[in-house]
Amino acid sequence: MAELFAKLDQFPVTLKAWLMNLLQGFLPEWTLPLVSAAISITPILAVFPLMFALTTVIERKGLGRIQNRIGPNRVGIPLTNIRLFGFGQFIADGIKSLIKEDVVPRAADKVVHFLAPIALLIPVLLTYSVLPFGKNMVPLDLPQTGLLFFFAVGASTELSVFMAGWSSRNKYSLLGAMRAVAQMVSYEIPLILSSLTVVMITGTLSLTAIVESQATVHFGFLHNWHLFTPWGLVGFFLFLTAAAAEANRTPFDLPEAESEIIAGYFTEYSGFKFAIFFLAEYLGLFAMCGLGITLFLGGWLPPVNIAPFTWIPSWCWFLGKLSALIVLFIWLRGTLPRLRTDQLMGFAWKFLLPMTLINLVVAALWHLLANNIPLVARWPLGFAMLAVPYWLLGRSFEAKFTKREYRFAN
Amino acid sequence: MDGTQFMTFHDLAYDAGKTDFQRKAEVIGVGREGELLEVAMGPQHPSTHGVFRMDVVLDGETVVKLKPVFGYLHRNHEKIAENTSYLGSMPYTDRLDYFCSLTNNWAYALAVEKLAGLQVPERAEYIRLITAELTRVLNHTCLAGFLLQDMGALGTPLMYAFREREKILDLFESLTGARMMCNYMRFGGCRCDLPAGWLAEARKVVAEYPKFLDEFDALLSGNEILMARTQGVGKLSAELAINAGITGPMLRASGVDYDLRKVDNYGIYSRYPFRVPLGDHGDVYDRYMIRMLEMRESLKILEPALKDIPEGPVVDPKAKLRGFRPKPGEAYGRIETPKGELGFYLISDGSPNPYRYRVRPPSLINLTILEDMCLGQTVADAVITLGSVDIVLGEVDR
Amino acid sequence: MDDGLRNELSKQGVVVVKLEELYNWGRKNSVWPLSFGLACCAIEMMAASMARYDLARFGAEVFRPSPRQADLMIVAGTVTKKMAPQVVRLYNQMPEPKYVIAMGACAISGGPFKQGYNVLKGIDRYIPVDVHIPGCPPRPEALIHAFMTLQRKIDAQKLTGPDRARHLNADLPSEFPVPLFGEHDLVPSKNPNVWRPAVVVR
Amino acid sequence: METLEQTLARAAVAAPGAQLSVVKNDSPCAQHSLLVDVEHAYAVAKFLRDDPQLRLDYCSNVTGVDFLDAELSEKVKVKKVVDGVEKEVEEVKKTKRAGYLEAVYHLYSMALKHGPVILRQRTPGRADPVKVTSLTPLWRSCEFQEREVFDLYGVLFDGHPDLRRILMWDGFKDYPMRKDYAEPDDYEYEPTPHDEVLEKAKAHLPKAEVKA
Amino acid sequence: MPPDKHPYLFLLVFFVMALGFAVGPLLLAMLWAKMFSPAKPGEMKNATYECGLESKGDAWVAFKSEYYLYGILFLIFDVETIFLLPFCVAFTGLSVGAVLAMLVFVLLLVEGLAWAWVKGVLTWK
Amino acid sequence: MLGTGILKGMVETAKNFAGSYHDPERLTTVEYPEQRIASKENARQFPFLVHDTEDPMQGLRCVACQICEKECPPQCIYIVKSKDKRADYKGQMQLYPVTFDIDLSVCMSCQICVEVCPFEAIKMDTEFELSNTDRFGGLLVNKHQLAKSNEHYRKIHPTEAAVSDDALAIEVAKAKAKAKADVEAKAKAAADAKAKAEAAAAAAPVGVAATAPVPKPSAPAAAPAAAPAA
Repeated sequence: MAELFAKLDQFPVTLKAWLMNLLQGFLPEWTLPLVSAAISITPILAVFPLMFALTTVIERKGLGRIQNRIGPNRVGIPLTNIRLFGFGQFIADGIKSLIKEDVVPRAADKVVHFLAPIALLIPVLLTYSVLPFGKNMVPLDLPQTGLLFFFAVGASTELSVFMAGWSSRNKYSLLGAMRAVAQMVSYEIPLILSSLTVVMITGTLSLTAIVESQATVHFGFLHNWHLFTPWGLVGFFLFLTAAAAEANRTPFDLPEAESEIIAGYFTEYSGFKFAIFFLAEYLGLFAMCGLGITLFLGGWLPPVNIAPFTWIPSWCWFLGKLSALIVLFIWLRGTLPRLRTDQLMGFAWKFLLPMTLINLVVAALWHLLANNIPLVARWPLGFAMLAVPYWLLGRSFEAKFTKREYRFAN
Repeated sequence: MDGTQFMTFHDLAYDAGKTDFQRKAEVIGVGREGELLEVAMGPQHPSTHGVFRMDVVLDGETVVKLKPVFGYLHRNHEKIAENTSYLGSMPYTDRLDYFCSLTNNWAYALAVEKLAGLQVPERAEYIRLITAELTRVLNHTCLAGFLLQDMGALGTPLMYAFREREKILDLFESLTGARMMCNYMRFGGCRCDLPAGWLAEARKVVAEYPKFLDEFDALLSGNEILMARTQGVGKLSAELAINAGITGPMLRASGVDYDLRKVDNYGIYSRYPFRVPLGDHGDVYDRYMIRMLEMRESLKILEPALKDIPEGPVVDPKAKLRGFRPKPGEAYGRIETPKGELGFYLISDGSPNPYRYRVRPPSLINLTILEDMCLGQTVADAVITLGSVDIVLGEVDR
Repeated sequence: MDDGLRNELSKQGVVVVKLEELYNWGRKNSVWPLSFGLACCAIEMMAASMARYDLARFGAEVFRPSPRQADLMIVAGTVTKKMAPQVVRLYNQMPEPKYVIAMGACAISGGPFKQGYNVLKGIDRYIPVDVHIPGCPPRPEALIHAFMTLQRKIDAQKLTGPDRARHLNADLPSEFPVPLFGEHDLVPSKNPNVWRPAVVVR
Repeated sequence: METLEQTLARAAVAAPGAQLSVVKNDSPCAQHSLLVDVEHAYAVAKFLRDDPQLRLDYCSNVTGVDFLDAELSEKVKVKKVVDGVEKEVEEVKKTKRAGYLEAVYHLYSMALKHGPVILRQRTPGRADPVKVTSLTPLWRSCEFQEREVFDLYGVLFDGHPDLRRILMWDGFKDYPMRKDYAEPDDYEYEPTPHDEVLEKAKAHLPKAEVKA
Repeated sequence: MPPDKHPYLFLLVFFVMALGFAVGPLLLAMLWAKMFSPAKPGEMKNATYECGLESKGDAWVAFKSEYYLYGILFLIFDVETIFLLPFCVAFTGLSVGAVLAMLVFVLLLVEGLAWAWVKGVLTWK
Repeated sequence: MLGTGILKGMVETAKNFAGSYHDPERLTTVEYPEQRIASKENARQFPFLVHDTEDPMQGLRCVACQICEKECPPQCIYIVKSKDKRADYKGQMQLYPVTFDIDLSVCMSCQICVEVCPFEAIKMDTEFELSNTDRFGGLLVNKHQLAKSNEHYRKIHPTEAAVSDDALAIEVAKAKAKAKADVEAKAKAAADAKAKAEAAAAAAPVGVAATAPVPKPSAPAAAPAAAPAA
């Protein structure tokens, strides 16, 4: 039984090996690495854009449910009356974007305007190359630089966003670009610092190794996810916050703040270029979530080392956790208003950054005191060390606003 | 209150030929022309609440100059009213502030009743009070939704607000026949009596409304982002508010106790004890909270009023529907609509059409100090400050 | 013409028809309106996208604030003369294919306010309108009904041939002149190439 | 609150030289108003605002009114010697009244919660220059409303900080709320023409097809 | 899936495929436009969008100095995080002394932050 | 503590999300083309003309008095009076509209035409699915399109229709009573005349039967058939 599940788990790997064996016969030697790479990449290019497509529908439906309505439910399989609960919506949207006229403003810098969406999508896709989607399933394992590669490539999206905003030569686009750059630059640091805690504990930048380091088992059943430590728990939420800001998600969606600056940096984009922005934004979010899962949520590991959980294929665990995080972001989007620029920056520099630094210290202590203090004591201690600064920093924010009492005239 | 504040304004206006906000703008923007961004926000903008335009000059994100531009919805209401009968203008008043057609109706009916000396039967007074308070609740609910929408909450508060709005609109529709453009009040009463079962339905809606308010409070009133976004933003001092003729919740958020329901005692408001919430800071948060509190007070009026309503005729039998010609003279009638003081100034020359028909629009006048409130703040603040003023363009431009 | 060619053509014909159907299906099921409200009708337009009526069921709740990403312009409310140039410009800035719904009496004809000096007597004086909804304001259901009327209209459009849809014909304009502010009225007060009113005989 | 006559008397003291009169209002609500000449309007208004008994700190409403040239007919009782006997005879006395534009201010007090005191300014005629004094420096609330009166009636407000068109576009030449305004004729398609305005539409009907 | 022997080759292949993935639909859209739906550029359609008005003034203005300040701050912190990276990787094997040395470094970082905070640089104007 | 307000809000949205699956209060959508919200009894959209007979044009209550045309604030009604007259529901000879057009593209649904109509002839319909791709052809409706039966009126506005029917019934009853009174008066007059004649005849016994012709009451039109007995 367990073997069957293990086979199911490793199905993609065996499939690839089988394909490679098949092709080895009649392909020249030098093409084999290329083919191997292509075979690894194709699933990424198939699964995640499809996931994006489904997410747009799920998001719209989910927001609908949050808002007491049904959401898209009439558009199903093309040219039929099969409604499929509205899950064909993205096909219609895709066709529509493809056939839409492409308008480039006369005043725009046409080359940059054209390049921006492409330059945004490529690095976002490249970040997927280091994410371990399952056991033995990492397209490109960079043992020395995995995490660094992710951040290095991921950071270039800022440039693309700026390219889009600047090249449009539209005032709203420019405002959006300014906001995007300031925001993404500010949240880059908490993002990196919060993930550094994990690096510190595991001592590696390889994402595969990080996942594997969480495979050790506590109490005989509980996997040693980093989430289950105080620094991991706090680090995860710090990471998520910064990731939301990096991916321009509510409440940090200032660069495209509809109610203020129309559509922000992609105001002047139409047709499929606009769709690419959407795609890249969501793929960026998925990649961020994927990284968060890898770092804190045990990657493709099940939470507990008990039979029915371990039977589920590893990549399902990964995709499942990813979906859960996406749902969280949709939920947030349905609830929260947006921050203001100065508050956003203040939050990054005055709250997230100190917290990540403290978290780093706590993680260091956690490791250094591992042999001296038992887990039962280390946990509350670590947690207290984080809760107190959280409370203090939070209070400095809350000092600016209070719930008010109102007087009444009769 | 002394006049010093206004003298400075006066001095600036006369002596330097500049208003103080112009001067302030110049101080901020001096010598930085290359960095300033002139943006037209509107007429098509998601959060100008219609076809309103703000010509903004930005230094980075900071507003250094803001000029409101009106007239994109100037529908010549006053001119049309001067060419039509007194009754014919009634449906047009619906379209002034299209959220609050019933209070508009009331204000107009009140002005005409003053002009012609008509009496309103008891039952009609009750119906007017009930519909007006329902309108107030409706308007404030929607405003809160829109304000949050401006703040970037993706539709959810607005959807909840509109969910409740539909309940009240159902009441309006079963009473008046239309969802928005009720055209219900008549000179000397109301057009028709309450349909069977209406009161029970209304009581149900009123009884369930606090549940929604609690939900809304839980969803947002204590939300840190909301508080951070709104507190200290778009501040308005009481002195300036009075001098600029600000009325309604916006004035009370600045701490001035002036509610026409108490001051003028029109209708039968004096029979119901309700409180007027007052703010101390005059910022966006106060304006939002004052409206939330006013809704609860309105419910306190509605509950007993729906019980007390007497039987009787709903319209003064002497009132004429057609061929209504008031004696020459003039009258100014005003009521407290959800947005502030809505007044109608009518001059009659004895003909079937009013000689002069003037609407005193609260929204327009509440916009007078928009620039003062927005200067030095960010675009995002300007947007929510505008949102907190609660304008409806149909009334601003008429 | 031999049979093989005919077969070939009919095959291609089949392909073209299928493509057309798919094209129309995609367009009609992903109509994103421009978030653009003028007056009272805009509130009912919003209400149509809110919980009770939920335009989202048709995939049309994505109100885009930028005309570049919008397919449908719902002219919801009174178009004043001061606003008309802006409306036309917004329409011009939308990429093809684009549709216009004139919602409510004012947008169709000036409605109750048509006797006003500043009110345009119908937006169809300057831009072509696909669907008209009477009412003041129309109920949200009426807007949904109009939306379905528009979908039917899209479905019937041809991809090729002389009677193909306006936006597919290179000879037909995609933007229309914006009227100028004159001393007494808009100049010109109508676009005779767009607006051909029916002959009224009284 | 004191009567309008008392207010007038005190205002006349506070603003020496001001020509003040009370305009009666015959409607049942009896809101009489205070007519002030243009030169002294500012001083009188300032008195009304700052006077501790009045404290009209809130200017609610500013209205422009247009009165065309008119022939007023008034029934006057005249003593006449008819057939050698002195009798009171009713005569219709006709007077020509030159048209004028009016700015009406409705003043209230938020501090003392009373009002309204209605203040009127009249221009001498309807032709240029139609100037009155702006009260915006006293009450900010007049700012947009006076602009509106300027826009729609063409009344110039002396001392207004920013007198531009507000509702109509800048190049617009007419004053549409004036009673003699002729609106642009764009009634090409009117399927339901019947009143005098819409009769214009008939001018656009195809000539040959107009049936008698 | 064993790690590829040629990481950069892999990235190159990925880059090319990603490029194809991004450009492919754009080309398809262009092809469609060419075959059926002619592009109709126009004076107004290709004008800059500004809420339905004609755009006045240039959108390319100089950025506010605050943006550069944040840029500089970011640079400093980013460089310092780069320094932190090798430390973190090696952390588990480091002696207490090395950790303390690094702590000093982090403290310097914190001091920089505190200085910027006190100076009010972090308050966005 | 920072974040509690946000958490509260998220609980609230989660409640609504979960509620949308079981609580009708939290899923208020009415899927329009398939489901419909029940029309309110007072609801109004556009006017229609009431007719009472099988043939809509014959039974129109409208007598072309043009009051609605005059009072209509946006002036969207256009009426041309007939040259001849025909009997209305009370049996009085009345004009009728040769043309009765309403421009739906102008109508503001204000109901003033209904209020001012002294003949219960124009009422508000509840039909709203009128969106049309053809402005000029589709939205100008003539009397043939406007005419709807009284049954339709009773169906959409039962209470109002009952009041209206009562009013009409009273009118008709009055008319009948008047007609009857007329007939009786005439009959009485005739009887008187007869009596006189008889007296005269008795006085002068000439065998002349002075038969005064009894006038037949003009039969009320078919309209009252629609009016229920009050």
